[in-house]
Amino acid sequence: MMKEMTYAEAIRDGMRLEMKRDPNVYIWGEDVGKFGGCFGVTAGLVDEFPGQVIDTPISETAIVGAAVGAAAAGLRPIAEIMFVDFMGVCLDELFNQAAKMHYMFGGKAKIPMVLRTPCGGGMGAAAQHSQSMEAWFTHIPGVKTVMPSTPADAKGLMAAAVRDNNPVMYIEHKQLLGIKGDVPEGEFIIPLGKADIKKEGSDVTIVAWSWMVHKALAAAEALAQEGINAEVLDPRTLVPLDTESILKSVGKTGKLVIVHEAVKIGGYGGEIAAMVAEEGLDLLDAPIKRVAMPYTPIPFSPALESCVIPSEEKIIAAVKSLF
Amino acid sequence: MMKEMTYAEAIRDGMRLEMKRDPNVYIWGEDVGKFGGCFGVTAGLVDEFPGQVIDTPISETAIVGAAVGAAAAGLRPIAEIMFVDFMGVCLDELFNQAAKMHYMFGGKAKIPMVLRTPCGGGMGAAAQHSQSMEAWFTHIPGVKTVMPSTPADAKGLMAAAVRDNNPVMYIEHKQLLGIKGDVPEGEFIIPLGKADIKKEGSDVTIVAWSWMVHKALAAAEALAQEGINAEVLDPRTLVPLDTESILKSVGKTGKLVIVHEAVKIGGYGGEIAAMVAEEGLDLLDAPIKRVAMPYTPIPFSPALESCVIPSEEKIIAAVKSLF
Amino acid sequence: MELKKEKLLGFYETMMTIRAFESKAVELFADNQLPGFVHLYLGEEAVATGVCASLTNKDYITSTHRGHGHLIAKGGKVDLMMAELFGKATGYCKGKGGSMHIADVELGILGANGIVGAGQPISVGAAFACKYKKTDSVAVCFFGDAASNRGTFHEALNMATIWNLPVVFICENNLYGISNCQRDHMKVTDVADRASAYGIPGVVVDGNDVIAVYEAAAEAIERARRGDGPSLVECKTWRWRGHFEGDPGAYKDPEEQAAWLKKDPIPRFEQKLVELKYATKSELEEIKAKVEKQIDAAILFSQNSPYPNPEDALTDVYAE
Amino acid sequence: MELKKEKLLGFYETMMTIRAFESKAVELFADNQLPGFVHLYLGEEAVATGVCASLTNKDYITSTHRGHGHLIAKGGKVDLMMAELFGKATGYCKGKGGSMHIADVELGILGANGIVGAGQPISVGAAFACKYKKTDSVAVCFFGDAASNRGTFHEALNMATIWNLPVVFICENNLYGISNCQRDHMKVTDVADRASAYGIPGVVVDGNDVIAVYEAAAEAIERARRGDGPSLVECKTWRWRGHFEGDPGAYKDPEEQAAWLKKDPIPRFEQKLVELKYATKSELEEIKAKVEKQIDAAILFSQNSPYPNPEDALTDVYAE
Ligand SMILES: Cc1ncc(C[n+]2csc(CCOP(=O)(O)OP(=O)(O)O)c2C)c(N)n1
Ligand SMILES: Cc1ncc(C[n+]2csc(CCOP(=O)(O)OP(=O)(O)O)c2C)c(N)n1
Ligand SMILES: [Mg+2]
Ligand SMILES: [Mg+2]
Repeated sequence: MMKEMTYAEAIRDGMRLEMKRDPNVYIWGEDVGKFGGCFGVTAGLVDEFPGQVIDTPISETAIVGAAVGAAAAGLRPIAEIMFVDFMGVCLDELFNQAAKMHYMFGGKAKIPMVLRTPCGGGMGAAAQHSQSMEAWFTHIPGVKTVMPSTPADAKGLMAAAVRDNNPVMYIEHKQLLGIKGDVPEGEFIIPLGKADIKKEGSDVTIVAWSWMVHKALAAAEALAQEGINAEVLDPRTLVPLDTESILKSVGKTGKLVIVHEAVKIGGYGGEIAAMVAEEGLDLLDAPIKRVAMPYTPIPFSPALESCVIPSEEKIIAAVKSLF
Repeated sequence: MMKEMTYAEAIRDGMRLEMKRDPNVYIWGEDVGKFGGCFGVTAGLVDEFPGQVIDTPISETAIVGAAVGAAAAGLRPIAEIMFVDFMGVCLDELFNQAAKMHYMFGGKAKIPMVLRTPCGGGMGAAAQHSQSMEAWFTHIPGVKTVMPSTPADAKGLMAAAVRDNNPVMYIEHKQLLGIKGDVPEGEFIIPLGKADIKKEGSDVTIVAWSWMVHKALAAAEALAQEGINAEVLDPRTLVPLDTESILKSVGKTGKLVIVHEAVKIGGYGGEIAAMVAEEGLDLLDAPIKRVAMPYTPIPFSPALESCVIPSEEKIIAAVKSLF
Repeated sequence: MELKKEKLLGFYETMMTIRAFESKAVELFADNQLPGFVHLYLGEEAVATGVCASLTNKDYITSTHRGHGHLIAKGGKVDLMMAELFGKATGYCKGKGGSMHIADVELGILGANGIVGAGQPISVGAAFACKYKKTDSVAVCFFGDAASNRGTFHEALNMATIWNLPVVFICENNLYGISNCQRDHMKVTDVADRASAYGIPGVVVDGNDVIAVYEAAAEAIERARRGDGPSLVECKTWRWRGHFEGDPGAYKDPEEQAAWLKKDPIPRFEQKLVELKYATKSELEEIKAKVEKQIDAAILFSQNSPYPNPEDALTDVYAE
Repeated sequence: MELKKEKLLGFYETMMTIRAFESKAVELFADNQLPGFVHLYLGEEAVATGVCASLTNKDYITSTHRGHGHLIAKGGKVDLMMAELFGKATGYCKGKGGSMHIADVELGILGANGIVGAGQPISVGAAFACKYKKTDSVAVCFFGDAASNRGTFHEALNMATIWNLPVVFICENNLYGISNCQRDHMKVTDVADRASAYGIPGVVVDGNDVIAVYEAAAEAIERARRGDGPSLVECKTWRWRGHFEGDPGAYKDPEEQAAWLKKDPIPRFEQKLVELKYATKSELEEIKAKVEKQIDAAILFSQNSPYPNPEDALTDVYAE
C-alpha cells in the first residue's frame, strides 16, 4: 500500500518503525525533542517515544562520541547533527572512532549508528549552513554514505541504515524535506549500494544524487524536447557505490555527465569519473563532464547563491557540449 | 649556493628565515618548544627565537582557532598539528573559519596562516597515526594544500606558504623527514601551484606527490630497464593544481597513472583523473590508472601495513597494464 | 563608578539603535525582504552596550549568530549592516556574508559567526596578537549560555588563562539555546562558576541593567588591559523572540516570558536617567527619533542598493 | 574500609603483572621486537589496579594511548595483548590494532585509543547504554592530566552530568603531557577542581597508593551504580619513562624524577602488606615469580605466533 508523504515524513516514518521494532534504537541531537528538530524531521516523535528521543546540549563532539560509546555498548543510536556544515566539529568521533573500531579491534566491536544531517543550499543560509560535504565521508573506510532523493528512497534507506551494523552517514537535503511522493506503508527497506535509474534514456548518462536528481530530471525533460534522450541514474548511496549500474548505463549511452551540488574540486564526482576512466574508458565516446559548485564558499545573497548552485541550465549545457 | 640538508632541516630552515625576516611569524603547537616537536622538526628554534615558538596544551581546536584569531589580528602563525590524523578534532576552525573569513567578509579579513602537519604510514603507527587526508583539504575553497617531496621543495614551499595571505595546509611526510638533498641557502621561494617534473619521460605520465614521488621514481627506473620511459610529475601543491603541466605531460605520453598514499576512494587522484577525462580525454590512448591505498583503515602490523601502502611493484604493474 | 551624562546618553543611543534595528528586522523579515536566517538581539541590548562601552577600535570582539547588537555597540555602521542583511552589493560583505557573517576588521570586529562557540578560540588568538605585539589592546568574546557547553569554551578559556592573555569572555545567558533551557543543558546555575576550572575570576551580573554590565565589564577589561589576564562575566538576560525569526518559541513558559519582558532594559534605564536627572523625557525622545530616522535611512539605502553581480560570487575566495 | 587478604593480594598480583608486562616491553622495544609507538604505564600501576578492582565484566572502561595497565587490571589477557604488540595474527586485534588500539568488548574494554581525550565521550555513551538498558553497570573513563584540556573533557562531563549517568572519570595526573608539565598547561593545581564546573564531586587521591585509589574509586563507582551520577577522581602519579619508548624525557627535572621514583607504588604496598601481616615476603615473591612466568609465556607465545596474511588487511572494514 502506498501513501503520499513528504520526504521529511518519510524519514520520520522510517525512524518510527525502527524505534518500534527495536527499543535499542533511539534518537538524540540538538532540539530533536519538543522542538521537533531544526527542520521538523523528528516532530512528534518524543511524544510517541518518550525516553527514546533525547535533547542534547550544544556539544557535537559528545553527541557523536557518546553515540559511538552507546553503539559499542549495544544500542543503535540515530544521532542528528543540525547541519552537515557542523561535521568539522565532531569529525574525529566519526573518522577515528566510529569508522575504525571494528577494524582496529580485529572485527570485534560493532558500531551500528546513523548520523542524520541535512545538507545543501538554496535558502540564503550562507557559507556555514549550506554546504555538501559528502566527499569527506566517502574517503573514510568503515563509513557508509547515503543521500536519498525521494520520499520513498528516504524511508527505505533509513531502515537499511538503522539495521546496518556500521556507522552510516544519512544526509538529507534541506530543499527536499517538503517534496511529496508515494511511499510504501509499513516495513520497507532499500538495500545500501543499489543505484536507481530515475529516468531511462539512451543518449547520455547523467549521474546525480540528492537535490541534483531533480535538477537532472528537469534537464532531461528539456533535453528530450531537443531530441536528446538522457538517462538519469541516482546512486542513492555513495559508499557502497553501485559501480556496475553506472558502467552499464555508460556502456549503453557512451556519454557521462556527473552532477553534484558540492564544490567540484575534490568532490565525489571526481571519484565516479575516475572509476569510469579506469574501468570503462572505451565505453566513452566523449569527455566526462562534471557539473558542480565552483571553487568558492557559498555566498549569502540569493542573487549570488543561485549563480553557484548547479542549475538545470548548466546541466543542459554540459550535456549538449557532448553532442 | 647549495647545502645538503634533510627534509626536516629544510623545513626548519624555511621557517627560520621567515621568522627572522618577519617577527610576526611565530610557531605554536604541542611540544614544539624544548621537545623540538614530536618529529624534531622545530628542534632548537625555541632557543633561537624565544617567545616566537610556543608550547600549547593538548587543545587542537584552540590551537587552530586561536591561530585564526591571531592571523586576523595581524600575526602570521605557523601552527603544528602533531599528526594529520588529528585534523578531525579541529577541522571546523580550518574549514568554516580560516578558509571562509576572507570570502564571507567580502574580501576584508586576511588569514595568513600555515598549518604544518605530518602524514603517512610506514612506521607501524596504526590506524590513527598513519593517514593521508589531503583530499579533505582540497575540497575546502579558501585553503591551499602543499605536499613537498624533497628537501629543496620543502624549503621553497615553506617560504611561499608563510608569505601567502591565505590558510595553507603544509603536509610533510614522516618517511621523508630524514631524506637528504641539496637545498639553496638563504632566501628561496617556490611559488605555489607549479608542478615539477621529477623525471622526464615519453611513454607514460606518473603523477605522484609526497612520499609516493620516491616510489614512482624507483618504479620509473625499473621500468626503464624494460624499455618504458616514464615521466614522473610532482604537482607539489594540490591546490592550486598545475593542471596545465599535467595535461601537457599526458599530451606527450598518452598515458596516465596517478599514485597517492591516501585511500583510493574519494582521494585526490580522482580529481586529477576527472580533470584529465574532462579536459584531455582525447590525449589518452589507455585507461587512467590510480595506484592508492585500498579501502581500509591502516593496519598496525608491519606485515599488513606494507601490503596496503602503494609500492614500487604496484606502480610498475599499473604502468605495464597500459602497454 | 561616576558616570558622565554624555557617556550615559551614549549608552542610551546605542541601546536604542539596536532596538530600532532589530525591531525593523522583525518587520522586514516578516515581509520577506530579508533572506536566510535572522537571529535577533531584542531584549539583550544592555549587554553589548555595557560591554563595548569600554572598548576602542583597537580592541577586538568576536561575535555570534546573534550578532547585530555586538556590531552596533562596537561601532558597526547600520546602513552597511542592513544592506548586508538584504544581500545587497553595498553591504558590509558585498552580500557574501549575510546576518551571520558581518565583520568590520578595521573596527576590530572579527565577525559574527554561524558556528556556535567558534569565536571563543578566535578571541584568544586576537588577544594573543595584542600581547605579542605589546599593545594594550584587548579582545572580548561574546557567546551564549548554550555555547558554554562546547569544547571550544574549555580549550579557549584554558589557553587564555595559562598565557594570561588580555581577553574577556562575556557569556550572554538568555536561558535558552534554541529550545533547550539552561536548566536542562547544564547543572550549574551560573555559567560564571565555570571560571574556577581555569583559576580566573567569574562574575554574574544583571544583563538587563546596562550600568551593572558596564561596571562589571569595565573592571574585567581593565584587568585584561593592565596585563592581569582573562576573566568570565556572565550577563543574565532573556531572548525576547524565538531563536530565529520564524520560530514562535512555543517551548518557553509564557509566564517566564512575561516576567522577563517586564525587565526590559530600556525603560529601566530611561527611568533611571530621568530620575537621576541625567536627561529629560524629551531629550530621550529626541535620541529615539534620531536613531529611528537612521535606521529608516539604512533601510532605504539597502532597498535602493543593487544586488551583487553573478561574477562577484567567484571573487574574494583567496586574498592576494 | 575493611579489606580482605584475598582482595589485597589480588591488587598486588595485578600491579605486579602490569609492572612485569611493561618492564618486558621496555626490553622488547629496545630490542626492536615491537614496532610502532609504545607508551608505558610503569609507575602508575596503582591507579588502574585500584580503580578496576570495583568493576565487573559488565562494566565498561575506556582507555588511552597508555593503556596496557588499564587493560590488564580490567582482566585483559596478557598473551593476547603481547601478541598484539608484536603485530601477530594471534593478538587481540589480529595484529590490526597494536598497542594503542587493544580492546576486549566482552570484558567491557572499549579500547585503548590513539586520540587523546576520545575516550571521554565514548565512556559517556557506554554509561548512557547502561542506564538506558536499566542495568546497574557503570562506565569508567581513564584519561591523563593533559587530556583534561581537550574540549571532549568538557562536553563529556557536562553531558554525563545533566543526564546523571553512571560514569566515573579517572584523571591520571602524571604531571606531564609529553614534554609539557601540568604547571604549564593549566593554571589550577588540581584537575579535580574542574568538577565544580559541572556540579559534580571531584576528589584528589594519592595515585601511588593503591588502597587510597581503591577507596576513592569504589565510592565514586558505588555512587554511579546506585544512580547518583558521575564524579571525577584525580589520581596524582608519575610517568617513569619518557612519553613513549625512545623518548629520553630530558625535559623532566631529574630531582623531581628521583623523588617520584622513591614513591614507587609497589614497594610501598609490599611494605604495608607485610607490616599488616596480610602476606609474608615469600608469598609476595611467589606472586612475583608467577606473574613473571606468565609474561615470559606471553612473550614466547607472541614470538612463536605467525604474522597475519596479506589478505587479512582487507577484512573487517565493515561489520556484517
Ligand atoms: C557548532 C554548532 N552547533 C549548533 C548550531 C546551531 N545553533 C545555532 S544557535 C544555537 C543556539 C545557541 O544558543 P546560545 O549559545 O545560548 O546563544 P543564543 O542563541 O541563546 O543567543 C544552535 C544550537 C551551530 N550553529 N553551531
Ligand atoms: C587529539 C590528540 N592530540 C595530540 C595527541 C598526541 N599525544 C599523544 S599522548 C599525548 C600526551 C597526553 O598526555 P596525558 O593526557 O597527560 O597522558 P599521559 O601521556 O601523561 O599518560 C599527546 C600530546 C593525540 N594522540 N591526540
Ligand atoms: Mg542562549
Ligand atoms: Mg600526563
